[in-house]
Amino acid sequence: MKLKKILFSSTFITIVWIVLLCSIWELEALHIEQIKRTPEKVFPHLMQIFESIADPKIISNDQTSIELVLTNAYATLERAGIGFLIGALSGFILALLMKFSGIIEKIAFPYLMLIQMIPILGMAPIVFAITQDIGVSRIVISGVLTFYPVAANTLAGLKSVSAENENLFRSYSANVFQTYTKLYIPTSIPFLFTGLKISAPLAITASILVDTLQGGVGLGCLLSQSLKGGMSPFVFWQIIFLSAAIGILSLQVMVIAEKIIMSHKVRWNREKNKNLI
Amino acid sequence: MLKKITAMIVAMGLVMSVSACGNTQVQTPTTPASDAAPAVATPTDTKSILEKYAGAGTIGNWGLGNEYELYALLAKYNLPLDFLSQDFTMDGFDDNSIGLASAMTYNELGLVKNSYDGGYNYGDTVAYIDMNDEGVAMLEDNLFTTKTFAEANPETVKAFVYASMKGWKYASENPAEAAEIVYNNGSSVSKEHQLYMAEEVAKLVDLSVPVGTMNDTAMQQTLDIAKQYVKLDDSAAATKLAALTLDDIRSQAYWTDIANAATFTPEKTDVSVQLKWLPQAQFMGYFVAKDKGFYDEVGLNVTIVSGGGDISETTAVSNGTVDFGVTWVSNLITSNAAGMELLEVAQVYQKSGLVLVYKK
Amino acid sequence: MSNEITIKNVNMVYGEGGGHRELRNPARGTVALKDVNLDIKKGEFISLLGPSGCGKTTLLRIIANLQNQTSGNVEVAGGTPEQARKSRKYGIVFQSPVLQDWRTIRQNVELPLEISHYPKSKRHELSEAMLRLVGLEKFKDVYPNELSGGMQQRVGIARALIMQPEILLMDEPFSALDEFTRDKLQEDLLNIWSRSLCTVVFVTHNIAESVYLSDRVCVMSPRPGRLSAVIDIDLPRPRKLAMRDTVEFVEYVSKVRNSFEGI
Amino acid sequence: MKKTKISFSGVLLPLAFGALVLIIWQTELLHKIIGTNTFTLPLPTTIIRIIGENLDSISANAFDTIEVALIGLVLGSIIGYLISILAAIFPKWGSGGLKVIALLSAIPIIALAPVITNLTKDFSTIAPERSMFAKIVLVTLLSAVSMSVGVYRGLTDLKPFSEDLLQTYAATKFDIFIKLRLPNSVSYIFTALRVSIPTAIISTLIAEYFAEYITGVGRQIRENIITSQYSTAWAYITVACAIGIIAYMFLVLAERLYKKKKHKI
Repeated sequence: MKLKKILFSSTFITIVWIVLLCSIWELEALHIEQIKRTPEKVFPHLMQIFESIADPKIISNDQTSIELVLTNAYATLERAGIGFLIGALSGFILALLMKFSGIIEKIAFPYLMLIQMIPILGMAPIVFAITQDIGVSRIVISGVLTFYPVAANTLAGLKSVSAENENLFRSYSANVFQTYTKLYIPTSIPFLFTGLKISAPLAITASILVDTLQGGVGLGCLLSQSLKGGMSPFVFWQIIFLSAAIGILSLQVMVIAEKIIMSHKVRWNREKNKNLI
Repeated sequence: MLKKITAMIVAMGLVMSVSACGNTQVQTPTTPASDAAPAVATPTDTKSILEKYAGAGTIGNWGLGNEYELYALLAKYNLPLDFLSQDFTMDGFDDNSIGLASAMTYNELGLVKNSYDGGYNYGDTVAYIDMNDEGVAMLEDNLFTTKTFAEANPETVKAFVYASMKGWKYASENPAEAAEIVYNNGSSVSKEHQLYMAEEVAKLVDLSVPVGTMNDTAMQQTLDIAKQYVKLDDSAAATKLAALTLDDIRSQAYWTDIANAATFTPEKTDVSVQLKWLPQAQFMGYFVAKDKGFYDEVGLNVTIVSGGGDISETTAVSNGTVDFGVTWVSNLITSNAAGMELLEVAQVYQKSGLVLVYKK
Repeated sequence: MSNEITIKNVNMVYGEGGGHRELRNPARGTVALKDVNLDIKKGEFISLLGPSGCGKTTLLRIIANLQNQTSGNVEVAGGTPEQARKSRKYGIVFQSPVLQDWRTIRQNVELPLEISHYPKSKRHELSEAMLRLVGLEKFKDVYPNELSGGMQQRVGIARALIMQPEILLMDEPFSALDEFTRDKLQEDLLNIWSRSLCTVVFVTHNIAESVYLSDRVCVMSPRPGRLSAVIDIDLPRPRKLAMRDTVEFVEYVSKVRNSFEGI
Repeated sequence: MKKTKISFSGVLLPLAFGALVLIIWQTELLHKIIGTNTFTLPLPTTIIRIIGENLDSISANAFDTIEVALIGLVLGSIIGYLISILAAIFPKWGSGGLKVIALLSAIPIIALAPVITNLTKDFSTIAPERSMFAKIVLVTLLSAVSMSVGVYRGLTDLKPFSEDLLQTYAATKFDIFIKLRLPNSVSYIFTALRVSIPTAIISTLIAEYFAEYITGVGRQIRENIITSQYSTAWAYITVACAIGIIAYMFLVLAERLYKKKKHKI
C-alpha cells in the first residue's frame, strides 16, 4: 500500500519522466557518437557535460568553465530581474488604465496584441538609438517581451470583478481610489500572478536573447561566443542546462511569492484560475 | 502504456528520431594525410576546386556582409553566386555539409587545423584558396569614426590613431605577449587559440609598410568589388553606393606615421572604441595600446567595447554611443551608402584574411 | 406615518436613451417597468414578489440608484435616490454574499465604514456589535471561504446594517440557500429588523417567504413589468416559524397566489 | 445598433490612434521625441517605397517564412493535441509528462535553434530541404508544447456533473471522450493558438538566423540590420508584423465562426 503511494506520487512520476528523457538523450548521444567526427560538438553525453562542470581547467580570465558561465548568468539574471520588474509594473499600470478608461482600452488593446507580433529583436537598434546604452536597451527589450502576459492577465482579473461587487461599492458611494484599492486590485492579484508566472521564465529567455545583441557580459553573450567556437563546446551545453534551470527556478519563485502573498486567504480564487503548470 | 510512451518519445524526441532516419552514410574520421600536397591551392587547382564545390552546392560563407569577396571570386570563374550559410562554427565543414568553407586565417582556419579546445584537428589534411592570390581581396579591419566627430575633435582622432597604431606595431612584433594581454582582458577564446590568432593577425598587419597605411589601390579595389557585388534593396542606397568615391569613405588627415614622434592636444580625452567582434587577438593592437600605456601617453582614457552582436559597430559609432569602431571596409561602404557618414582614419590589415578551406 | 420611499409613474425601458434608432422606433426597446406607483412607509417591511422578468430587481436597483428610471419620479429618504446613496441612507444585500476573499469576516463587515473613513476603534466597536447581532462573533478572524453559505449571507447582512441605515434593500438574499438555513435566516432577519427599526424592501420569488416576512406584499408581473397587486399581511408580530402552519397564513399564501391568476 | 457602436469605437479609435502615430512619424515629430534620425527610423513612405520596389524578393522571403511557420504550427498543434489526449487517457502519468514537456519552453529558442540545425543535418543532402526541415522541427516542437499543455486543461477541466451525467447513461470511457472531452477541448485549442501563433512566427524568424540556407523574413531583417540597411530592415519588419497580424485575424475569424456554429446548434 505504501509502495503504491510512492509509485503514484507526483514526484516519483516526474522523476520517471526525467529519467526517461535522459535515456532518450543518451540514446541519441550514442547514435551521434557513431556517425559524427566531433560528436561532443553536436550532441554530447550528459556525463560529459557534468564532467565539464567539475573540470578545474582555466578556460578564460582565471575562470573555469562553470565559473565563467555562472559569472555571466549573474549579469543576465540581474538584467532579467530589472526588465521583469519594469515590464510587470508597466503591464500592471497599463491594465489599470485600460480598466479605468474604455477609450484607453479600445485604443491600446489591439496594439497590445500587436506587440507580440513585432520581431522585437529586429527593433533592437532603434531601442539602442533611443537609449544610447546597450545595458538599458537590453533591459527595455526584455521588459517589453515580458509586459504582455502581465497586462493581459491583470486586465482579465480587473474585468473579473462581479457586477454585484461593483454595485456594492456604488451603494457605498466609494470613490474611484477606494474602488480600485479595495476592490479591483485585490481581485486581480491572483490573475496578476498567473501573468507573472508566465512572464518570469519569459524574462529570462528574453534577457538571454537580447544579450546576443552585442558582446559583453551575459549568458547570451557567452552563448554566442561559445557558438562561434574557440572555446570548450561544453560551455554551450552548460549554458543550455543552466538557462533552463534558471527559467524553472524563476517560475518556482513566483509560485512561492504567490503562496506567501495570498497564503490561505484566497483559496477559492486561486483554484478558480489555477494553471496546470 | 507502451503505446503512450512510444508516442511521447516520438513527440519529445522528434528531432532525434527524425534525424536518425535517412541517416545511412557513416562518416569515417578523416585519416591524417601524409601526402605532401601544398596547403595553398595553386591557381590551376582553384578553378577545378571551385567548380567541384559549386557544382555540389556546398560552398559556405557567413553572409551578413562577409560574402562579397566570395561573390567576386565565383564571378571570376563564371560560377553561380550561391552559398550556404555558415553559422560561425565549422561544424558544417566538419560534417561535410559544407565542402568549401569560408574561414579567417587567424580564426576558423586555426580551429579547423588544430586540436585545442574548440578545434577540429584536421592538421595538414586541409588546404585553402587565398583571396589575396586570386586578386579579389577586400580590405578588412580598419579604424573609423564619424565625419562629424573627426571634424569636431581632430586632435583626439589623431592621438587615438597614433597610439592605436603604436599598439598594433608592438603587438605584431610581439604576438605571444599580445596574446597574453588579450587573454587577460576577457578573451572569448582559449589561450592556445589566442596565441595562434595573434601570430596570424601579425601577418595581415604587414610591418613592411607603416602601420595603418591606407593604400589607395587596395582600397579602390575594395570599393570597386563592393560596387559590383553589394546588392541593396533600397534604391536610394543603391544609387548612393554607385556614386561613392574614396574621399567619401576615408581621410588621410588623421593618420601619422608612428616612426615620427608626435604630441597631441585632444579635445575629448575619454573615448571608446567598439570592436567588430568579441574580444580576441584580432584586435590585439588596441588591447596592447591600452595595456602598455600608449593611450595614456597621448592623453586619452580609452574604453574598449566588445562587438559581436546584431548591433553592429557601424550603428554604434554612427549614433554616437561609441567614438571609434573597427570594421571591414566593405561594411563601412554599405553603411555610408545607407546614409551614415563614417570615415576611415586608419587601415590596420593590409591584406584580406579570408580563405576558402577544403579537405584535400 | 410618513413615507420612506415614494415611487411615482416609474417607467423603465431598456435599450432606450443610448442610440437614436430606438427613439424612432420605441417598440424595439424592452419595457422592464410600466407605470409603477408605490409608497413605502417608514419602518415598513415590504416584499416585491414575482416571477423572473417582472422587473422586481430593476425596481430595487432604481431605489438603490444603481440604475436610473427612464421616466417617473422616485424619492428615497426625503431626497433623490442619488442623494440617498451618497449620504449612505441604505444598506444592500445581494443574492450572493459578495464577500471579499482576502478580508477576514470582521474586515468584510467593516468595509463600508472604511470607505466612509471611520476611525479604527469606532469600526471595531460597531463590527463587534453587528457580528454579535448576526451571531458570528466567534468567526470574526476567519476568512469567508471557511464559512458556510448561510453564514456568509449573515456576514452580508451585518455589513449592510453596520452603517445603521434607514433602509435595508435585499435582492433575493436567501434564494441560494437550503430550506433549513433559509428558515433560520428568515426568523433571524425578523429579529434584527424589529431591533433596528429600519425600512426593508425585500425582493423574492418565494410566496411563503414574502407572506411570512412582510407587512405588505407587492405582486409584480412580467411583460411589461408592472405592479399588479398590493396585499396587506395582517398577521401578528413577532412572527414565529410555527405560524406558517396556521390557517390564516395559508389563506394569505393562497390569496397572494391567486392574485397571479389571470396575469 | 449596438454592433455598429462597438465597431465604431473598437475599430476606428485604434485606427485613429495608429493614424496619429503615422502622422507624427512621417512629419519627423516622432524622431524629435525619441531622439533618433530618419536613418535608424525611416519614414513610413520610405518603407512603403522599398516594399514596392522589392515586391518579388520580399514575397519570396515571406512565402518561405509563412511556409515554415504554418507547417510547424499545424504539425506541432496536431502532435501537441495527440499528446494531450494520451495524457488525458492516463492522467496520472500524463500530467507529470506534460510538466516535463513544458520545461522545454524554458530553454531559449536561440540555444535550441543551432542544436536542431546540427541534429538534422542528415535529413537530406539538399541544403534548402534540410534547412527548412530544421526550422520546421523547431517550430513544431514549440507549438506542440503550448498546444499539449493548453488542450490538456480542456480535456480534463469538465463542467461539474457533466461526466456524472454521461455515466448515468452507462457511457463508456470512450463515449465520454468523444462526447464530452473532445468537444470541451475545442475552445481551449483556440486559446492555445493565441499563444502559439505569435510563438510560431517569432521562432521561425529566429530559426532563420541559424538556418543553413539563407532565406526568410527573419534572416533578411538580420542581414539588413548588420549591414546598416535600416530602411530595408524596416520593410521586412513591417512584413513580419503583417504576417503576424493576418495570422491572428484568421484565428479570430475562425473562433467567431466556431462560436456562431456552436450557438446555432
